[in-house]
Amino acid sequence: MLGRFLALRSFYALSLLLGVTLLTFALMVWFGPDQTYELIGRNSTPEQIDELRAELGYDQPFWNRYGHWLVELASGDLGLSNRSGESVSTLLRRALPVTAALVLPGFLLGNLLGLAAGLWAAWRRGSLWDRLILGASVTGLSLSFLVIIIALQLLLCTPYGLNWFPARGWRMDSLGAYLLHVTVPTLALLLVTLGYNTRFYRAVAAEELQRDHVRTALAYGATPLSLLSGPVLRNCLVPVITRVLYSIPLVLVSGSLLLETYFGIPGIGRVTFDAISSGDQPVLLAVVTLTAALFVVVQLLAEFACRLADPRGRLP
Amino acid sequence: MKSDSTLRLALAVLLLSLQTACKDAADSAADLTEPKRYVHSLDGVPASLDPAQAGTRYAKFLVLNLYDTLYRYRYLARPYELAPNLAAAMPELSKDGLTLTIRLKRGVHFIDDPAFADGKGREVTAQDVIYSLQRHFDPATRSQGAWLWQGRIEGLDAWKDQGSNYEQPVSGLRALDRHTLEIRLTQPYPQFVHTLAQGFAGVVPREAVTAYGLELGRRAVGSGPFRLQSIDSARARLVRNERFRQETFDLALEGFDPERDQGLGLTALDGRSSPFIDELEVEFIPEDAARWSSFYSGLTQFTKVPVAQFGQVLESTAPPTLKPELQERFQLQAAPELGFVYTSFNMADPEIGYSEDPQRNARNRALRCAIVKGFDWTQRNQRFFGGIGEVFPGVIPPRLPEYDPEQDRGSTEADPAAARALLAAADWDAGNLPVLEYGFPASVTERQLFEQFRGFMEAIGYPRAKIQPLSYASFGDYYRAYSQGQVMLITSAWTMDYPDAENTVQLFYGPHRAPGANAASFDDPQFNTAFSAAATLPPSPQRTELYRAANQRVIDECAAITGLVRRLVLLWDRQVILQPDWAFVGGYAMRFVDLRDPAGQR
Amino acid sequence: MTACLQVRGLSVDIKGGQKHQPLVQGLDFDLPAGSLTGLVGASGSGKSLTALALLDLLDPRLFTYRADRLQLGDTDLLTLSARARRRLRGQGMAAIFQDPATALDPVSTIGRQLQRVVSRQLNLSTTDARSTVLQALQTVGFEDPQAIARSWPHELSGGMRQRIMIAHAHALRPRLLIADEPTTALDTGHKQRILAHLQKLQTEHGTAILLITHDLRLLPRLADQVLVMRGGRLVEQTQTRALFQTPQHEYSRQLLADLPPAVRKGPPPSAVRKQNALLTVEGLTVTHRSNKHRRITAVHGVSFELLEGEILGLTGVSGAGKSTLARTLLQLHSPDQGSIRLRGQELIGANKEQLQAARRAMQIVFQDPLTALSPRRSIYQLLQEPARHFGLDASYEHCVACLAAVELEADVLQRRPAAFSSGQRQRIALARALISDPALLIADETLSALDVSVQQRIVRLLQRLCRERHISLLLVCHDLALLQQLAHRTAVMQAGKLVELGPTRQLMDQPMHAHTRELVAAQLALDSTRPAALTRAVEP
Amino acid sequence: MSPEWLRILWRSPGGRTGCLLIFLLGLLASFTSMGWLGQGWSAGSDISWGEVSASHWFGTNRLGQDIFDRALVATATAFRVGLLVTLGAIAIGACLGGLAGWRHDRWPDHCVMWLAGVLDSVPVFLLAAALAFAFGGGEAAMYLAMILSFWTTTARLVRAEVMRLRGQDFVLAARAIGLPGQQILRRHLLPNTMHLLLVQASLTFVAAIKTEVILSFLGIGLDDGVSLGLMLAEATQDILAGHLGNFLAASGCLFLLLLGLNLAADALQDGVDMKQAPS
Repeated sequence: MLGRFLALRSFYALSLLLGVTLLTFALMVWFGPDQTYELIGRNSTPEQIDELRAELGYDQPFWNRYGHWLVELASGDLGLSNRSGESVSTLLRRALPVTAALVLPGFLLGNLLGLAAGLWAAWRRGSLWDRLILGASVTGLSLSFLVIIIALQLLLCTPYGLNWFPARGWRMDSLGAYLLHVTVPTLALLLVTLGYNTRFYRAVAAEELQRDHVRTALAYGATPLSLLSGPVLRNCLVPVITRVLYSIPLVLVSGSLLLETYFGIPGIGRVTFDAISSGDQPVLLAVVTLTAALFVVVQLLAEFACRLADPRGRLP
Repeated sequence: MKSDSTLRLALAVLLLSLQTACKDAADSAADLTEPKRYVHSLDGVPASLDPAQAGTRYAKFLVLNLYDTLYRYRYLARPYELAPNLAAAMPELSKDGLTLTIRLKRGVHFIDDPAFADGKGREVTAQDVIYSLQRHFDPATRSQGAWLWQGRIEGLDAWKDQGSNYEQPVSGLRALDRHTLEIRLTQPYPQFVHTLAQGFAGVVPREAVTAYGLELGRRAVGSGPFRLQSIDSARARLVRNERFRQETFDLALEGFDPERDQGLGLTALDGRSSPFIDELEVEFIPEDAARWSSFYSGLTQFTKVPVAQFGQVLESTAPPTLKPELQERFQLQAAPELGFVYTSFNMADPEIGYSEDPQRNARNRALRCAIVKGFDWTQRNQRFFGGIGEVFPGVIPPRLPEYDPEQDRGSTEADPAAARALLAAADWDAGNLPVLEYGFPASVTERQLFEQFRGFMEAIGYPRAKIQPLSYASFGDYYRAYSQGQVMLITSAWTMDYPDAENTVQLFYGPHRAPGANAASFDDPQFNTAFSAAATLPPSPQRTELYRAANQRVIDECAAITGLVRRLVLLWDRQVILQPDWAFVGGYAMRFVDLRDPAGQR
Repeated sequence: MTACLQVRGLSVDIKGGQKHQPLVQGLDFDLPAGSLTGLVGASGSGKSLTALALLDLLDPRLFTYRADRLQLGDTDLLTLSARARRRLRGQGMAAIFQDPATALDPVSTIGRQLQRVVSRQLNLSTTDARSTVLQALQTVGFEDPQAIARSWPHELSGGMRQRIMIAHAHALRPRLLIADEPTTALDTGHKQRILAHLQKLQTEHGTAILLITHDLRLLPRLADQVLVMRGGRLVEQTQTRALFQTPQHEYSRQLLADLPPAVRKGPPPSAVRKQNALLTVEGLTVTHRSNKHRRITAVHGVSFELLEGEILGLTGVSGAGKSTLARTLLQLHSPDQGSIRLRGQELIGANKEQLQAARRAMQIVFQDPLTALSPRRSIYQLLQEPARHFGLDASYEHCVACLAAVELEADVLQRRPAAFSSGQRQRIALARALISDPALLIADETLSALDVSVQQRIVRLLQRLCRERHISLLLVCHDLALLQQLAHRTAVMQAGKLVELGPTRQLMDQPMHAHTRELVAAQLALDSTRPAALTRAVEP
Repeated sequence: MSPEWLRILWRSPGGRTGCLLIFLLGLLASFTSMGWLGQGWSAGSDISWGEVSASHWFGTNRLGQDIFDRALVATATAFRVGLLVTLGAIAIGACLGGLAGWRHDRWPDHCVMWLAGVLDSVPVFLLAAALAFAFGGGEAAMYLAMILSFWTTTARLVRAEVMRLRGQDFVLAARAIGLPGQQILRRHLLPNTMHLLLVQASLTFVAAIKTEVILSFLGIGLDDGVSLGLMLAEATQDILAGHLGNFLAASGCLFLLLLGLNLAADALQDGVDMKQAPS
């Protein structure tokens, strides 16, 4: 039974990976920008252009290129960046920790605070607290990430405002430097995710609080704290885990794009965006495959975690 | 409540750590004394550090500090003067101007790198220079600089056609001995020595290319004044190359001008041996706001001031002077860029360029001239270049000896009435005017430039709907589109590779038509004759005449709306001893940077 | 007897609602210690609101309540803080709710949740709490309490879960237990056990119990006194015996009159004249895919005949395969084996036209009035749909006529299902079934979810329709009393097999199969204490 | 839209505020689209970075264009983007989600869920960027990217809802009379997901506007004209020059619009919850 399940799962994962790579390969490589004109020098002749295109492999038919890339991928070789010549795996190894360190505090805080506020608001549904929390989260939801970033940078990082933090850049050589650089992005991330998280967790908790078993627990004298931290939280775990896990690939790749662009942080989002805009295909394909793989892993993890969290779904 | 206390704890931790962070930052600022570190900022990111790909000024900036070139520009001399760098002296030129003999300095070593057999950097030899030039002609290098030497060096192009086999000698590139190099040209090329001062001409050891291949883009194995410590898309860290040759800095020889360079502290450098700093950190900050605030709060010591900021920084624009409250901390230089911005017409497009039908051809010329007449350079200068740019007619910008101050400036002065009259005379009206497609890479400023242009055209009676934007997602896309002749109005900027008129006039030379640098595909027999005659001549009054004649053809045929030389406002910290230059010595200047007071008070 | 709970002037109202009259209005009653009080009334009469108000568990966003006096023993509940009220819950008063499926925390084991409550309430150490829990589980009849404590709620049946709820009460021994419809969702057999455990609680610990139910049949044997509610008011409050013998209020009399007659006492429904078989089912076997990998045989080799004009009952405990069988007849499930013939026409493997004709002749009415009608469409659209589909008369007049047949007015046509009560919805569903003038009507637990009074009205409607329109009826129903009232013959299913089929009366009198005997016995137990006055003849 | 939804919206103060905000901004936007308002958005004037004045309520930008007019046009653009993307995403999501739910665990379901999985694996910004480059930039690519990214959520929700409804008696009743699947889907199932679709539509609207802002800022959004994202991108320059007019106008409009939509979405969601709560 378990074997069959695993076989099905891995078949699905594989098909998903194939789908994602095919989609992105078609979009970003076949139709995407070609780097010829980024790489070609001044006063180039048509022959030189053809030569460079051949060197970049642009003259090959689609399936050849896709197949070739798949074979390389399968052998674990991500290739070299067309743009800088750096090996893609080195590039990713350098960029991923930066992004992780960049988004982790905001991500954790956003989820924890959101969960706390959401639970509290759901428990006091209809009260002033609830309305305040909801009002704040709707306000947060209505702020564009871009506006938040611009405003925060203006307020905290420039001579026009408090000028407490560096306007850009990234250092992780000491805890102090790290905190100095991560604070404003974290604040921005918090502001933009807290509203969503609070609302989501509140909705989940509110639904849970309406269930009969909560009423039963109350009828046997449960206190709010024991209820919220006990059965309610545990029953909310499935949506919470799912949400947290599923947002990881997005937060890692695209959630950080704007932050990294605006704060000049050499993370994965920036790397990806640069790769897209310059048509640096080896990097692009690696990132997308990585994202897809992350998604597949996350899906599996989410499934297992949910099965653990909820006995009803456990494997037979 | 549980979460409540958690929250409080988290807040406390955060505040506490912030405090330490601020203290740390203060500490690190105080630590600036040793080692001596200078933090530069660039407004773009270099893609690759391989000299063969040093196409952008950002890449060039780093390459010139990491690799040696045979020649360089003197630090302070204006107009620019070439000086020997890796070469021991200026080249010996044969009488026919075709053979150059160059002697290399002895005892110059590459930095230590695992690419070398024993990990020790070996001596730089003439063979290395030959190899470095050859590899531009190897397709595997993906060189962006090959055009500098294309068709110029005897046998080099043939070498490429025969498969770029390094074992096969090139007749025009010979090592006479370990330290002597002979280069034979196919025809006189007066600008040739300039090409050897380019980033492209950085000398690369073959071992490094063999070991790293394309990855050389993220490593640097050179013999320049600095070694690369790390690089990513946000910053590069360079440290002093301890083995860099000891040469005495001669202030007078470098072109010191006591009046101009007064107060920069340059005199303190005289007689010392460069590089003067231990660490060179280069921050890549394309975002204007961030670059400015980083500079203002002291995180970087140099910045190019964004145009939008001019009002906040400059007390007056003619001449540009710094606001008094900034003068204490900063030094200002408002340097004209070598190069210019212009908009050319796609002459290959029968709607606006050359037409088979002579009548239409004439009407198209009138249309182009009307557009040129309608273009308000003054407003463009005011709004987008801070009002300090220099508008000039044609393609020979000021400060080149060939520039003619007496030239008629009519082509740069807006006259909507005259433009309307031109249109009417050529039978153009709102109904039969062609749709203009104006291309630009998507960015706010480019879009605003387009909107301004559309405004100018509306003022001469062009219907708004007939001026269409063609926005491209990236510069590469835009480049491809206009190189393939898909854009009618091509707005671009030309940055000169070397300070010689040949480099700008060639922009309209017929054989250079798209996809070459002549994006307008201007193909005028008179122009072509004049240019090809001038190209092989050394600077002389005769050459000047030819270039001026060619320039006039571009203006007469209204092939382009031109031009404006941007003036960059550069600021640097008063603690830094520096005479910056954006155009050519930008990279070379770093070896002469010093900090004013080694004890350090900041 | 001292009063365990005194209630005076209890009213519940929608928050901020002045327009309507209160949902519960001026309730006065006492619950004597150690007694069991029945609270009856139709759905919507305010029974549950009253219970929640007593527990202080009404949703404060939606409802407010007030009372002149609310006293538990010596404690005046009205003066207590919310926190003190909360502390009182558990040992002071506790509650059991209707749906055992959701009343337990799905992600904790039974042992853990019970232990959590017990250790908190009784301040016991883990080991003590554990033994208390095991003991309580044993008290409610679990033979292996250790195993039960280790199991998860979803692994247990509805009846077991309800017993666990009672185990809570056994462990805490509250002074007052409010049981809100604790048996409604259960089979007849389970009902008995739950009631027995409630009684045990009452006798062993002297707990006062307020048993809320809409089924009067539960009360005679159990309750000491009965409160009858209607429209938020208490219309009668009296000793049980008095209620059943001499109901004072007109509404109480109505409730009593609408009870289905007790088993065995009524004469048999008139036999069908020997007629042709309308529907012949032979060797029908249906398997379900419960999930990707497991198949469950829901119906196993069932054969029977349904005669023209006959009302055939189909009964069994839940999960016996009744509904699957009924749905398979309509080709909603595809059978693995067997044959279904309608008037001699084989349906399995029939072509499209034949199936279409068969579907026209066979119509089904489902159990749940809440989901029986597509909520976004008007009644008119809903009635027209089958008519149009079968190419029949979809005119306004025809729809009105069908509505008239189920005793509804034409003005319902423009409204949507949400505007109607459960009974009305079942009528509309019936009207929709009648529109194609079927020969066979399948009623899949159509009566089960209805209040007694409504139930009786639908029963009479069905009888009339069958008689007047010569419709055969397959009545799926777990309530033997109703079957006895309606069905000519009854079939009993157990675990997918048809174990017995015979004239209803005979089946009740002399059940042949052991399972039938069990079912009849459980029903009898429910009816056994019914006062003689209530046994009346059923008109066929 | 049936008045029932308006009633639900109107019932809560938040919903009312949201409605009013959307209505007002929508009115301004439609007046702008009709050509009655905001016509000075592109005409330059002589005053670069002009101050607030009677003729320029929010001042002018670098080109001397009136910021107030530009904000109006940008708001109209936001509505256009929001509407187009919402319609597309919701329609596709409803159809495919309905199909997948109805044919649950059969191949249409597998196909749809696979497609959704694939599209979800590519973050919207990257997809938009990729499409923008593939199509040579422009608005169509932006719409397509957003629709491709946003339909999946709706589809998953509709699928779950259809699966839930599929087991309900009224669907069985429809099947019992032999109604073909697509008719059941169209007449009985999809109409019952309307509440979901409506809430989802308002959320998609919000997401579309927010995404447009970021895409336009990154330079892979709008072709011609003006949008809130473009204004914000201009604003980063303006702020340097010490002019906040563009930033305040654009972020203000954006905030009000998003606030209105979010409030409406909230009110709708609450209304739906109330309706679904057991009576």
